[in-house]
Amino acid sequence: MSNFPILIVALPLCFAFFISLLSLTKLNRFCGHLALLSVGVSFVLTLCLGPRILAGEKIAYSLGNWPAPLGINLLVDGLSYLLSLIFGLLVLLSVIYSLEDHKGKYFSLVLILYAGMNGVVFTRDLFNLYVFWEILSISAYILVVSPQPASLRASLLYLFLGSLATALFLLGVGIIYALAGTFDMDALAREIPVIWRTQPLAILLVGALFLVSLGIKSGLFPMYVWVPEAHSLAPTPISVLLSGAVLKIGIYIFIRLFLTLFRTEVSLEGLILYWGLISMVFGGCLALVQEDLKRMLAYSSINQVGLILIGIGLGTKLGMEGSLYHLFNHALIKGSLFFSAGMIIESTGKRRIRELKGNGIVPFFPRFSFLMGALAIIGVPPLNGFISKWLICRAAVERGNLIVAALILIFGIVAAVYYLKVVQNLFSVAKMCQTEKRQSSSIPWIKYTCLGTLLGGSLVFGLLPSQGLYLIREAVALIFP
Amino acid sequence: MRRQETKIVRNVARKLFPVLVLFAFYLIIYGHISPGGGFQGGVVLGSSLILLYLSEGPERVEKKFKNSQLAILEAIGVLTFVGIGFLGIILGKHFLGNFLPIGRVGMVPSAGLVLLLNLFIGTKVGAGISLIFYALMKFDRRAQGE
Amino acid sequence: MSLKSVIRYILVLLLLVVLAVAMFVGMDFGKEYHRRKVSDYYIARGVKDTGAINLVTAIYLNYRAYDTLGEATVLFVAVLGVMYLLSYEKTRDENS
Amino acid sequence: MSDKIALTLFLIGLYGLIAKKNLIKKVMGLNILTSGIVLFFISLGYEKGLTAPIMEKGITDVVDPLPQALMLTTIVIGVCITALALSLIVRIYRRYSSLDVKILTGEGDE
Repeated sequence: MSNFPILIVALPLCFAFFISLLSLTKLNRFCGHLALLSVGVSFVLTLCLGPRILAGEKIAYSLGNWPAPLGINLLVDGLSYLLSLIFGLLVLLSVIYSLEDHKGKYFSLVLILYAGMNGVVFTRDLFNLYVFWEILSISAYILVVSPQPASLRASLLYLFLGSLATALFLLGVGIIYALAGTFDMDALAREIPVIWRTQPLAILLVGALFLVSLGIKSGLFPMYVWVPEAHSLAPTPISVLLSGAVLKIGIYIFIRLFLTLFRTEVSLEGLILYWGLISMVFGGCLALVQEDLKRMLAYSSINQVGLILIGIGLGTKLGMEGSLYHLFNHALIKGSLFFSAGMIIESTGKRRIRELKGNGIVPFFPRFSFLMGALAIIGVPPLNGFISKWLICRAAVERGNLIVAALILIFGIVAAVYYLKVVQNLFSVAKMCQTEKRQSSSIPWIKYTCLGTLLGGSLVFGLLPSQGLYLIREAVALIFP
Repeated sequence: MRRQETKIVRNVARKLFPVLVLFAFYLIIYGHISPGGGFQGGVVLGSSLILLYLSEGPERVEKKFKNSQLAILEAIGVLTFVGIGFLGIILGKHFLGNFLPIGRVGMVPSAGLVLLLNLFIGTKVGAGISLIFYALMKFDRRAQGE
Repeated sequence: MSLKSVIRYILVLLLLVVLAVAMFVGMDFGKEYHRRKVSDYYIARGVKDTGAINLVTAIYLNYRAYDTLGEATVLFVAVLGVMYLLSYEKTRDENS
Repeated sequence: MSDKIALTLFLIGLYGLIAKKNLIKKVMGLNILTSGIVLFFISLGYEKGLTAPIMEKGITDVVDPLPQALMLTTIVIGVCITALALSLIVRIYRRYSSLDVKILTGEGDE
């Protein structure tokens, strides 16, 4: 049990190396199943940690038996557990979805992506966080490349912006080391208030560097350029991972660094609130004018990430609960939306929203799940998106920030406009096309299970919101003890 | 594109190759008691392969050092690294904990895991860097229409 | 040069000047602020702890070997990625 | 002093990455930026009169070994990113026959 944190990170790595060996031999076609096995084992290990985390325990692990400031330490607490759970679920479903379409090296990369995500959320060492963030980003840059030639330029754009972001982050880490002489987060949490008194400018500079780098990585307003490109041109399972998990890494690091490390310093709440607001407004408005289905979903991601930041920026316990819950819900909903969009594109061969009109050849289930996902993300009551939006709205009203609450509601309606446009096109009656009758469904059933799981999840967490809040209770307790 | 360099270059490179490999292994094995280490030695190892590739042309080098073999070497290097980490857990330490005796400080067989890990990192980095170079180079040649 | 590119250059230069000022002011903390807390321990006890005289190697492969595992993984990913991107089958369609 | 030089290098790299229109030059900018960071870290540990951190007999005053060890990792990451960027650029050049930055924003796609 005490070894679980490192096993969750190292097992997928180990399997990834093994799969790359296997892909050179004749057993190439078993790579996917092996990857599924290892992600499954890792996910089950994560689930096994659940009871202890939910009981309020924190599981620490020191690598190589070196105590805290000397070596690298891992720590699983409520926040990292929540994130790890999301990642495990999404990676598992993505691997299942891509079992039929992809071969050896792809799975190896997905496993390394998974290990990188877990490494980032578990570590307690700033430099180690940088290293694993870089692992995660590099494998994401490669995975964005799909058979479409345009995905190459999307990947390159992502690479330039992403490595600029990590470079800025590393510079910030260097300044912190110069000031404090250590990388350990627990030691830094004690050190930084002391340093703040003598060197406020340096700390401010570090904060600014971190904010810019996290802004790029989580696709906030001025630096969102890579988000629509990479999300729309990547293969479907990778779009799911990018939107559901990789964007969330930026938010996680933000919460971890600014709300548990730098928390005695200048209050960032106003900045975060308005940044989130601008991001939400721009994401929503740009999503309205998109013609490409997946590109619209990507802009909607920017919109939702802005919403999550608003919840954080409100600075109350309720707002934090709402935004962490929305983070979880958004992963589920965007997962199902991207999966169904992928299926729709796969079965019709059309990406433009207008061209989807009256296409009788889209199988029913993807259409239905797209509708459900759209309703959930708009915030229609029995589904989970409603609960988290409601929490954030209530937090805004409690803070007396009525304009923010109103804007959230307005952009709920804007989301309704751009999602229902797609839904309307999808469900419009097929008026012609009886002549070119194609086979209705060539999508294997295994892909439907992914969609079903995510839809079931969003229904369950919508009907039983207390269960979801139970999950994030420990995470919120870290920030507002 | 010319496949091979002139005879002088080829001869010098061929004579230089074993010296470079020797130097690389010196750097790797003495990494814990003198300047050097697995990564530095690995880079020298990789550059020796790159030198050979540049002077001899791809076909002749491919016969000796197949790309797939280098890929296997690389994967095995990093797999062993993780394996040693897991061995630490099995032997009652934590992941990547040192389970070997430290020995007499200053001798070559000392410092527990450091020497072992240096060896694997060295082979891994050497194979990896030469593989990256090979792949780019081969793509370039193909692009120029073979 | 069009107006657009002039504006672009001015913006870039402005950004760089702001960054330069911020960095040179923000990082003017001098040497006395560099407290080598962890490193002092490494220098004092590193040889005894790990048996490696070369402290860089001692840190690289013993105290922080997990970072090195990460680094090895990054190199592995890069090799995998370069082969994934430049493999023959994928690029053949672009020739035609 | 050396950290000021490192920062200048960092800014030059940033300029290259942001303002240059040629993709290869952008990669060069990225490399210079990484070197600036590496130099910055190394300069943190350096003081005049200290020797390399090889603890042979009689040596006590050594420079800070921790940034040096970390920079090995950063150098490898820099190499990997360069390799990936170059291989992407090679394929982009084959596809679009151009290295102009306009490719990145999608001009010239069919």
